[in-house]
Amino acid sequence: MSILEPSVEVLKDLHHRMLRIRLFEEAAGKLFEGNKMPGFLHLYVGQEAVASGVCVAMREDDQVSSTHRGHGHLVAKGGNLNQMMAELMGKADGYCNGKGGSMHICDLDLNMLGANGIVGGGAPIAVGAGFANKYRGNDTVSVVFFGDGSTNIGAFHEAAAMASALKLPVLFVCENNEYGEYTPRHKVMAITDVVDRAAGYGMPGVIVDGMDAIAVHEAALEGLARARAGEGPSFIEAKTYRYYNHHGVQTLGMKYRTDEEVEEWKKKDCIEGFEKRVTEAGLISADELAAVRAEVQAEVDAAVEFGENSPYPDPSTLLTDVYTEMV
Amino acid sequence: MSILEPSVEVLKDLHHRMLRIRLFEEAAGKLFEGNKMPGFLHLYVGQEAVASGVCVAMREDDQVSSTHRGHGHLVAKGGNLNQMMAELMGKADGYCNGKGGSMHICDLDLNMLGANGIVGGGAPIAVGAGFANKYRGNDTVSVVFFGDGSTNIGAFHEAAAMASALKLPVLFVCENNEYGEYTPRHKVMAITDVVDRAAGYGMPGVIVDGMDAIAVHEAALEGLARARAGEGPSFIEAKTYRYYNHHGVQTLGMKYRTDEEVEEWKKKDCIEGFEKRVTEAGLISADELAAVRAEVQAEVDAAVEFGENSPYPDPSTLLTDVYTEMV
Amino acid sequence: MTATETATENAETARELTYVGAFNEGIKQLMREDEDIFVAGEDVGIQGGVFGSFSGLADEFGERRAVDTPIAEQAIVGLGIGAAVAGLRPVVDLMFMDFIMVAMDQIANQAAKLKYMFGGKAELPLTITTNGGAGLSAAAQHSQSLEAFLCHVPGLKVVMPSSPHDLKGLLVACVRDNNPTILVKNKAMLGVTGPVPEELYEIPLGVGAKVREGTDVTIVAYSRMVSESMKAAERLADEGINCEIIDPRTVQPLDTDIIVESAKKTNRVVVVHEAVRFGGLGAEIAAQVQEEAFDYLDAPVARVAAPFSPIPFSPGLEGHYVPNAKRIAAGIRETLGRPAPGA
Amino acid sequence: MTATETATENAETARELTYVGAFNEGIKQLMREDEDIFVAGEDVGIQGGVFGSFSGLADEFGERRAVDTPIAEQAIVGLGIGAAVAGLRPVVDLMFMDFIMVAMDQIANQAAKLKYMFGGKAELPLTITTNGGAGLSAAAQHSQSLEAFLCHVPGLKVVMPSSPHDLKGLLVACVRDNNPTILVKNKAMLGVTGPVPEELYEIPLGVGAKVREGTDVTIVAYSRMVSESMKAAERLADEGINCEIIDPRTVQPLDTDIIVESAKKTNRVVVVHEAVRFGGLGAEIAAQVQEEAFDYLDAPVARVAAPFSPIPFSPGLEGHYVPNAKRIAAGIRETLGRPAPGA
Ligand SMILES: Cc1ncc(C[n+]2csc(CCOP(=O)(O)OP(=O)(O)O)c2C)c(N)n1
Ligand SMILES: Cc1ncc(C[n+]2csc(CCOP(=O)(O)OP(=O)(O)O)c2C)c(N)n1
Ligand SMILES: [Mg+2]
Ligand SMILES: [Mg+2]
Repeated sequence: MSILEPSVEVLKDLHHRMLRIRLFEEAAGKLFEGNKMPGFLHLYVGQEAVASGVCVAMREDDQVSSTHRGHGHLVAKGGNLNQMMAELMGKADGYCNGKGGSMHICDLDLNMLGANGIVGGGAPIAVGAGFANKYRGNDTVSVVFFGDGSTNIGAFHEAAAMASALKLPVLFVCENNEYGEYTPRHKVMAITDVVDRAAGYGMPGVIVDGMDAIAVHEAALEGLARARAGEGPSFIEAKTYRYYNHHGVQTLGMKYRTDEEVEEWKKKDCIEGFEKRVTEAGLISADELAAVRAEVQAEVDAAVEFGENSPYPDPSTLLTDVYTEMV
Repeated sequence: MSILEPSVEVLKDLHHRMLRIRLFEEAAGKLFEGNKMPGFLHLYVGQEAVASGVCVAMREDDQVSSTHRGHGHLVAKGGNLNQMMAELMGKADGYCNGKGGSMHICDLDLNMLGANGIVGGGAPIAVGAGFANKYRGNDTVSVVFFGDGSTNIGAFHEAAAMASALKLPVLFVCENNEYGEYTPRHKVMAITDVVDRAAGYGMPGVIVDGMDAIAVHEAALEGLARARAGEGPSFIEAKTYRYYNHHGVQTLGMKYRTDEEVEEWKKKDCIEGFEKRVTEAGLISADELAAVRAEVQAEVDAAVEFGENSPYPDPSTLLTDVYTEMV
Repeated sequence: MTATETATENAETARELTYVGAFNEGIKQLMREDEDIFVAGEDVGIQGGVFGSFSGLADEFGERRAVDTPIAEQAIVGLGIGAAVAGLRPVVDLMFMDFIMVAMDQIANQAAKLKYMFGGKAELPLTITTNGGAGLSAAAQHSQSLEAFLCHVPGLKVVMPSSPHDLKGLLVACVRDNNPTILVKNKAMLGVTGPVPEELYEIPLGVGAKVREGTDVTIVAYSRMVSESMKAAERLADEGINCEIIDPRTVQPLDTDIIVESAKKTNRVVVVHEAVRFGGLGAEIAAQVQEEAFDYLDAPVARVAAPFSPIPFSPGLEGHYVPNAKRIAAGIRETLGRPAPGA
Repeated sequence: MTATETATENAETARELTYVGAFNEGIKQLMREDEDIFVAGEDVGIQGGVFGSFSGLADEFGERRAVDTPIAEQAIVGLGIGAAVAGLRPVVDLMFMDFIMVAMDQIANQAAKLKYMFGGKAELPLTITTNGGAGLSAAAQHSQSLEAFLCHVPGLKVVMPSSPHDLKGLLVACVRDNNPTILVKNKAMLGVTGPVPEELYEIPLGVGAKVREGTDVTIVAYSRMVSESMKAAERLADEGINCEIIDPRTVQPLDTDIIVESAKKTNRVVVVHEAVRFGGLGAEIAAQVQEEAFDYLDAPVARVAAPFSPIPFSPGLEGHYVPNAKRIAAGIRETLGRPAPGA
C-alpha cells in the first residue's frame, strides 16, 4: 500500500486522533498513579492506530461499540476530553455524571454506544445497532472493537454468527494485542490469527498491521463500503500491542511478558512511525506535527484541570437514571 | 471407501444399533401419539447412522454428551431400553426414576453423561469430561453430539475453543439435519457447511454422509485415534435428516419444509441402504438381518410393556436427589 | 385506576380470546401503529413462534419485522438492546423462561444497567417476551418461574399476566414503555380464554388489581396462580372463609400499596407463586407486608410455593410440585387456624 | 459445633493471615491432600489469579493442576461440571461475581440440576470460587452481590465468609462437599487480617455462628457486613444498646435455627447485606423469622441493604450506596425506636 493514497487531510486526521488518544491516556495514567483516578484503568496506549484508522474511515452516523479498554475508541470517535477525564475521575461533569467511569464511558450523541465491563458484552449490542441501520434502510454501519481474548467468549460468537446470518452492516475489528489480561494468546487459543474465525461466520476477513494507521484505515474503508453496500459484515484483525499492563501503568518487569518483547513493539510505535513517514515523504512538516502535539497537550492539560475542578456528584443523584420516567 | 473395510462383526454391530434406535423411536412415537408419553419428544429417526457409526467406533470408557434429541445417542451407547422407555413415560423404573424424562435421559455407568434440554448446554460438560481424561493421563475420549443450529450458541463456541486451546481428547460430532426446530439452516447461518467453523478453533474437520454408518464409523475412528494420541479435538460434520417433526410425530405437510424434501431424504435411508449394501455384498444374509430385526422388535415390545407396567414414582421421592448427603 | 381497567373487560368490544390469542392480537395492533416495532427470536418469523404467539406476523409485516434469528439468546437480547439504543422499539423473544439463564448477562448486566451507567443518557424501549411456568411435564430446564432473578435487578420491569385481558393490556404497556421490560406468559395458560376488548388498551405497569373482594384473608397471587387462588377461594367460601385476592400483575415495580392496604383490612396474608419458595418473590412480599402492616397482622404472612427441588418430569411428581387450589386452600386454613373440612 | 469452630481461632497454630492468604493456604493444603483437586480459570495459572488467590499453585503443582483457560465462563463452569461427573474434584474460578451472569445456564440449569434430573445418579463435587462486593469503584458490572440468584436455585450451596478464619474453613468444606458449591469472597476484604490456624480445618456448611452475644436486637449479617455490623454494635453499645450478631456464613443452606433462636431471645431482628434490598436474601430471612417467631417479635424485621439502583462508579456515590456501620446503626435505632444520639 502506498503512503500516497490517503489525502494529506486524512493523514492529519489520523495523526491528530492518535495523538489525542496517546496524550489523554498518558495523562490518565499519571492521575491513576497519583491516586486521583478510582477503580480500574485499562490504558489503550500502543493501540492508537487501530481506533484512529477505523474512526477516520467512519462517518459520524456510524456507531461504535467498545470494550473495557474503551477510552481510545471514544477519543477517536471525537470524544470530549473534558467530559472523559471528569468521568474517569468520578466527577459530576463526566460523560456519565460519575455513574459509569472508565468501563462504561460513552457518548451517544457521537454514536459511541459505550465501553463495556463484560468481555464480549458489546458485540451483541453492536449487532443490534447494525440491525437498526438495516431496518431503517439507511447505509449506516455499526463498528465493534474487541480484543483477541474476547473471541473465545460466547457473546462474541453469537454476535458474529448473527450479524452474518442476517447480513447486517457491521464491521468487526479485532485488536489482537496477544494477551488477555496476564495470559498470552497462544495458551488459550489454538490458532495464531484470530481472523481464522471469520470464515466460520461466512465473513471475509483480513489481517492488518495494527501499528500502521494508514493500513488500518484502508482496511476499514473496505469493510465499511461492503457493509454500506448491503453485503454484510466483515472482519479485520489488527495486530497490535498494549504498552502498559492490562490494568494500571506498569510497563516492564512483568511475569507474563518479557521486557524485550515490550521494547520490540515500541520500536514499531504507531505515532513515531507515522510521523517519520509523513515527514520523510514531505507530506506534513515536523513543525506542524509539533504544533499539533502542543495543541493536543494543551487540550489534555485543560481536561485534567476540568476533571480536577469538577465536583463529585451530589448524593441526591444516586437513585436517578435507573428508569426513564414514563409521562 | 470400500465397504469391505469394516469387519463383518462391525457391520453387524452398526446394523444392530441403528435398528435398536429406529424401532425404539418408532415405538416411543406411537406411545406419544397415544398420549402415553408426557412432555416433549424429539425423535432421532433418520439420523441413526450418526450415533451408531460413532458409538461403534468408541470404547466403553469413552464418554458421550448429548442434546434434546438424545435417545439415539443413549441407545447407540448400549442403553437399556426398558429403563429408557420407562423414563420417557415418567415411570419409577426409568433411568432417572421419572425425574428427568426424554431431555435428561442418561446412563453414567455407560459413560453417557446425559441428554440436555439447553441447546449447546452439553458441549462444555463434554469438555470437562475430556479434561478429566487428559488429567488422569488415560486415553479415554469424550464425544459430544450437537445439532447444526446449536453451533450458533455461545456455549458451543466456548467449549470448542477451550477444548482446542487445552488440547483435550474430545470429538465434536455435528449432526447437520439442516433445521433448528422450524427454521432452515440457510436462514440463520451464512455458511453451508458447519465444518467451516472447525478451522477457527484450530481443529481438523471433515464432512461425512450422515446417512452412511460406515462412513461415519470411519471418520469417528480417525477422530478418536487423534484424540487418544494426545493430538487434541477434531470435528465431524455428518449431513443427515430427521424424518419427524422437530417435536412429536408429524412427518409431512409442514410449513418449513416440503414433503418432497422429506421423501428425497428417505430414499437415502440409513438402514435400508445399509441392508441393501451388506446383502448385495454377501456379507450378511437377508435372513440374518430379518432375525435381528425380530429380536430387536421383541426387545422394544418388552420395553414398552416394562414401561407401561412400571408405577409412577412415589410422591415421597419428590424432594430426594437434590443434594448428595454428606456423611 | 383499577376500576377503569377492570371496566375494559366489560367493554362493548370484548370477545372471548385465548391467552395466546390476546398476545397475538396485541402485538399485531402495536406493530400496525408503530413502524419502529419489530419482533425477533427463534422461529418467530414464518413459524409464528412455537406457541403461536407471533402467528401471522411474517405474513402481515414481512420478515423484515418478524425476524427469525439463530439460536443465540445472548445475541437475541443484544439485538434488542442495540436496536433500542439506536431508536427502534424491539420485542425480542426467548422461547422458554429457563433460557434467560443463557442470556442473563445481556439482560441483567447490559439492558438493565445501561441507562444508569451512562448517566441517564440511554433510552431502552426494549421488551423481552418469554414463557414460564410448569405443569406440562417439560422437566427441570423448561418449566421454571424465575421472576425472582429479574425482580432483584434494578432497571428492569417484570410483568406476569394472569388472564388474556391483562396479557394484552400489559403487553401494550411493556412495548410502549421506554425501559427494558420482560413479559412472562404462562405456558399452561396459552389456551385459556377470557374477554378481551378489540381495541388497543394499556394496563399501567406497577398497578395491581383486586380480583376478588373479601374480608378474612388476603391472597397475593400472579400469573397462573391467580386462577388457582380463585378456585381455592370458591372452595373456601363454602367453608365460610371469605378471601380477597390481589394480583400485582407487575412484579417489578411491585404495587406494595394495594397489598398492604388489603393486609390491613384482612389482617392475614398468604402469598402464592409457582417459583421455588426460598428466595422467591413471596419472601419480598412477606418482608414488605410485615414491615408496613406489622401491627395489623394476626398471623405470619404465609407462602404457598414450590418446594426446594428442581422441577420433576413425571406427572406423578410434578403434580405434587406445583402449587394448586388444594394446597392454596390448605395454606389459607392454616393461616386462619381452621381445620380442614372433615378433619 | 459453633463452639468447636470458634475454638479453632484460638488454636495454638493460629497466626495472622490475610483473607486472601487464608484462601491461598487452604487451597494449597487441599491440593496436597488430594490429587483429584485442580483449579481452572482465567489467569489462575502462572499469574496466580488477579487477586492472588491462586498464587504459587502453578509453581507447586504445575500447570496441569493450575489451569489457565480462555475467557469463556460457560466453558469454565462446564469444565468443572464434566470433570466432576467424571470423578475429579474441580475448583473453577469466575474472576468477578458479576460474571456468574455469563455462566448462569451452566451454574443454575446444569450444575445445580444434573443430580436431580438424573434421578440422583450423578455426583458433582464442584466448587466455584468468585469475588463479590462493592467499595472499590469498580462500577455496575464488577461490584455486585448476587447471592439471591444462587440461593433461589435448588441444588447449589452458597458460602459467603466474613473473616480469614472462616474463609479457610469454609473453603475446605466446599471443596470436600460432593455437591456444587459456590464460595464468594469479598473483594474489599482481601487484605483484611485475622487469626488462621495452620492445619486444615473444616467449618460445616449450613451452620451459622453467633459472632457477638447480645440481648436487645439480633443483627443477621454475612460477608463484609459482619465487620460493619460489629462496628455498629460497638457504637451502639455506648448508647446502651446491646446487639447480638449472627453470621449464617452459608447462605444456602441457611441456618434458620440459629437466627430464629436469637430472634426469640432479642425480639428484634435487623438483616444486613450488600445486595440490593428488593428480592435480596434479607427478604427470605425476614419472611422466615416472622413465620417462625411471629409471637416473639416486638417490631418488624428490618433490612439494611443497597438501594434499588445499579452500583455507581464514583466514590462520591458508592459510599452512599453500600451499607456501612453508620447506616446499620441507624437501622437498629429505628427498629428499637431509639433516637439518634444528639437527636
Ligand atoms: C465475562 C468477563 N470475563 C472476564 C473479564 C475480566 N477481563 C477483563 S479484560 C480481560 C481480558 C480481555 O482480553 P482481550 O479481549 O484480548 O482484550 P485486551 O484486554 O487485550 O484489550 C478479562 C479476562 C470480564 N471483564 N468479563
Ligand atoms: C438455549 C436454548 N434455546 C432454544 C431452545 C429451543 N430449542 C430446542 S431444540 C432447538 C433446535 C436445535 O437445533 P439443532 O441444534 O440443529 O438440533 P436438532 O433439533 O436439529 O437436532 C431449539 C431452538 C433450547 N432448548 N435451548
Ligand atoms: Mg488482548
Ligand atoms: Mg438441526
